[in-house]
Amino acid sequence: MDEGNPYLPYTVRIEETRYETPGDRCIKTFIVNFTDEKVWETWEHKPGQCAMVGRLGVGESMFCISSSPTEEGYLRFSVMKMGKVTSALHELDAGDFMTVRGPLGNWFPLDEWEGKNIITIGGGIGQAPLRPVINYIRANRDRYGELTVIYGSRTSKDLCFKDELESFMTEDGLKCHLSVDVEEEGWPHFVGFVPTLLMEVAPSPENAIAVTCGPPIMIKFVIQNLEKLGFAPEQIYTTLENRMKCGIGKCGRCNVGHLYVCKDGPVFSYSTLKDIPEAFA
Amino acid sequence: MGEYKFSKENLGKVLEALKDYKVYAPQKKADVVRFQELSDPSEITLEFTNTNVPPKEIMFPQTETLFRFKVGGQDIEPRVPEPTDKMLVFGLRPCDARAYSIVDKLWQWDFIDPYVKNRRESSTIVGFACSEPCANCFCTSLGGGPADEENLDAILFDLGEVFYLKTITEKGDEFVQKCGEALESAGDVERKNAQAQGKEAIEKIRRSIEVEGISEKLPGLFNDAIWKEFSSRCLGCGICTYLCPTCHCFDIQDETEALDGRRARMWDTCMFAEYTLHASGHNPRPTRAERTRNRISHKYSYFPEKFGVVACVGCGRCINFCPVNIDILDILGKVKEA
Amino acid sequence: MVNQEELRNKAKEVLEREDVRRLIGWKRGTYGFEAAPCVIEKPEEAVNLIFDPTCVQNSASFIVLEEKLPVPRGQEPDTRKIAVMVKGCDSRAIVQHIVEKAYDRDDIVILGIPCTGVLDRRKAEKVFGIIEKPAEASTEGDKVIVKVGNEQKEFERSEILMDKCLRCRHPNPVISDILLGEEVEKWADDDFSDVQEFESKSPKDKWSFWEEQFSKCIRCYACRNVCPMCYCIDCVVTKLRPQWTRRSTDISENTVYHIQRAWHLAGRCIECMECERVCPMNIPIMTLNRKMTLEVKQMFDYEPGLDVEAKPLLASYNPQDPEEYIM
Amino acid sequence: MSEEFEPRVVAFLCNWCSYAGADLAGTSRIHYLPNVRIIRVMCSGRVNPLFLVNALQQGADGVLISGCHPGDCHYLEGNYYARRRFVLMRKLLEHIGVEPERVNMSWVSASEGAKFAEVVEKTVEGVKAVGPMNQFRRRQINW
Repeated sequence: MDEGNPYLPYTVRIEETRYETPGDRCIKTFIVNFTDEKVWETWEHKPGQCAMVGRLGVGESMFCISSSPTEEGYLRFSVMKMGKVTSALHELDAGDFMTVRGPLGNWFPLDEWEGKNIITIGGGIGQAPLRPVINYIRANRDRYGELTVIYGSRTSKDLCFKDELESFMTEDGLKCHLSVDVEEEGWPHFVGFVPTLLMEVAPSPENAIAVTCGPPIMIKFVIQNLEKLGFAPEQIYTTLENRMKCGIGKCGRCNVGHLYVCKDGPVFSYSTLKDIPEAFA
Repeated sequence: MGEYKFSKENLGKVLEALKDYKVYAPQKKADVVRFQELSDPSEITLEFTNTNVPPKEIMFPQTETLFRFKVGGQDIEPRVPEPTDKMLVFGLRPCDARAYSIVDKLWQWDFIDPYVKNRRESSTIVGFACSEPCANCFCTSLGGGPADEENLDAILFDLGEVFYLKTITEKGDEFVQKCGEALESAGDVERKNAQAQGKEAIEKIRRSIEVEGISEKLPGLFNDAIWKEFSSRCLGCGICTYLCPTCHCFDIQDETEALDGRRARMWDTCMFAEYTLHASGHNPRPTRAERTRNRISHKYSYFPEKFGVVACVGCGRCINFCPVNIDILDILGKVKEA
Repeated sequence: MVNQEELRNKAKEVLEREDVRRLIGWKRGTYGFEAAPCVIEKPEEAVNLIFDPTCVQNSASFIVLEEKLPVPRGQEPDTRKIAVMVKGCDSRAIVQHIVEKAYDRDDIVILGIPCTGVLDRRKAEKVFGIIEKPAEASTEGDKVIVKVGNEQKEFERSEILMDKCLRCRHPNPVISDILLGEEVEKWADDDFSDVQEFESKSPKDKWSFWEEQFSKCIRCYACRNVCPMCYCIDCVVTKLRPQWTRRSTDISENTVYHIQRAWHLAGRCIECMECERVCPMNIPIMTLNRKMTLEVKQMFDYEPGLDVEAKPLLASYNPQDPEEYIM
Repeated sequence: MSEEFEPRVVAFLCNWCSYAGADLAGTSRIHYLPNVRIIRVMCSGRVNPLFLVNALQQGADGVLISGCHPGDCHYLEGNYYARRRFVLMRKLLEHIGVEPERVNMSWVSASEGAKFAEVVEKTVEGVKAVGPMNQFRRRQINW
């Protein structure tokens, strides 16, 4: 993003792409690097921040940066094929160019969370904003307590970042719980919805922070269950998303109540959101 | 601060002398009064209560190119207006001038919008006091007034035979220097007449609302029945928002024409379903009730909470132009009662 | 003109019926020369209803404007009827809706009101200016009486009524379940002389007229939204994939928008003139529709919104249709 | 501008008759004007009149729809519907100030290669006479 003009994007070259999930609404991960390496000198993003990713001639949309700042030399975006822009992005492959405008929005206050146990609860593509949190903690293992990853999707095919999840299973200092919505052959883990899995795992609210992201209905029940487990609203964090055009708090559409998701968010503490009825509309 | 006057016949001469400026003035074309660049001084009209389209379109045009590119290429050519262009907005109503300063708070919130900022900074604003406010004006309720000087560099009064011109800022004085010989200095008579006219105009304003308390009350009415009541006759068109001087929402779209491409922004409105529609088909504001609520809440609750000022100047356009009589004062009255 | 007491009583009666869920009518506006359309659900709200020449809006638009959200699981959809008060032109919209199967005849209860013409806000404001109190109006023979506060003025029809009324061919509802008031005699006719006069211009003159008009358009889509016949859920002008019209406002896109709008109303427009009334930029939109109406009448002898058994014009054909332009 | 104006005409040809007719014109070595750009559609009834408007917007100086003769439609009645739509759209464009010569329709069967060449010639001549399309063509003002 240009210093004086927040509407001008950087150009990035796609270095690698991979499909996370199959189907009509498949998820494709793009690993990209700035064509102008100098951008890295000023670029600084934190876990949870977003960027407008686009293609010239089509448009741009807001995506969370799914790589942690500790993964250096590239940015990662995971995009589900859905509308006009995402379909156009899915046509691109290694060697093609995209535009990136960011980093935008706020981030997870990981510095404040030092010394605490972190629980991430994700569903489907909702794991994307949680990935940088997990990887940031893994890279700074000694600064945080226990890390619990709870993640589920409709079927095992719909799980994102499968390669990493596998290694999580055996990693020290990290507990990983997976689930699928319906029974399937050869699935060794939990069967059921993510909020149910959360109750099964029943993490202790003592000195803990819970971060959740997923479909709105899942977030709703996860928060209910977290409260049942004794988590205070200040201990619960989530990210929101809405249609966005500018990403810098001008175009107006992404507001929930008086908060702009693009600027005041996307990361919100439940203590903020619980007074805003529009947040979970 | 200086005081001047010039006879009505000399309006053309004054405008003629302003060659250094790019002059924007109200013009009546095909039955519509709106601000446009003035190429011929005789085309100006000062016979209007309020322009059909608010002068926000000078600073924030309905369609504006952000940058250009070549199809298939990656080079971006920004299209930011030069800040050195001298712009003169002539004949702006005080309510619309207030709207400029209100929306500026948003344009300069953290990220500065260079497109609007450059135009705002290079413009001199000559206001035009209202002598005959329209039946639906309520600017006095929002802290403005028919001869309010906020955000103006100079203000013009129509005193029948002559125009009385008062400068307010240095920019205004600079403007007066350029007006040429038609300008004479004004005396006590004109000043008194102008003051009297301003006072009279305030008395002519017939509608009002006590704004106090609305901002605090709105969040509590989130699920109230009034939104459904008003929206049941709402058409969901963009009149109230496109013609509002403080509405600032926009859409960004890419367009290509053969090998040329541009990213442009254009006015958008919270009253359209597409405004918040997600690509998945989910819409957080699925019906006009939610959209009406958002329009009112944004003006009277969200915006004040963020920027400390109500995003409404009481120009009355949304009331005058609404085809189904959705009257913002009626809504606010119900909000207060609820 | 219909007795207001009778109107309210009948409306109340209809709303009390178990099979009616809401009623669309008019109530006094907050200011000016136009009433406010209203949608009421409780019988006691019927006391606010009115009908007089200020009731300009097409009530049939509000039948199709109703938003239907998905019914939550375990709940039954509300299939009760909508009652609607209609003038002559409004009733034609309902007929056309039924022709197009927008809803069934059984889904609505029509309270027809014979109409003696409605006020043109623009004409009235030229006389009175914008007024802060709601005006009242009535007709007596050839005269229209407008009451603004304590002031009362008498007008000739052509001075104060909307142009559509001055050429109204159907002042009485063409379809109704309950008729309120006495049928009125038709007192005007339409010879389309304005359209024909425009037709005699050269293409260059025609374009320079429309170029000026279309370049004013701010694309608020009020003309589309108010139109009783524009009720597509996904409108071609706002679709992104494929994007037929761009959102940017310039003469090209504005013209194409207006072509699309007029084209999609060819053989469907019921001449209520709402599009032109609502336009904040005073574009004579109705002229386009009238051109299409005239052509449809001349070429296909078809008039929409009169017969519920008719077939939609463009969904039918006649092997003997005119062919003179085809090579 | 000493160069002669060479109009661009976009033609929507039905797959079963007119496209085959154009093909026949080619294989029979009947010369037809190169100003025409052909878009094949399955039936003239598939041509949404907005296609014509869009073509004119994007730089065509004239448009042509061509389908099977009445009664010969592969889909029995597609061309009858097309005919109604076409005449109305032509009238509407005419009303707005687009010269009617720009908007054309013809019936060309699979055996009428010569007729196709003739239709193209007539269309191009007509468009040539009224000059380039300047009304609502997309222009890059202020880009």
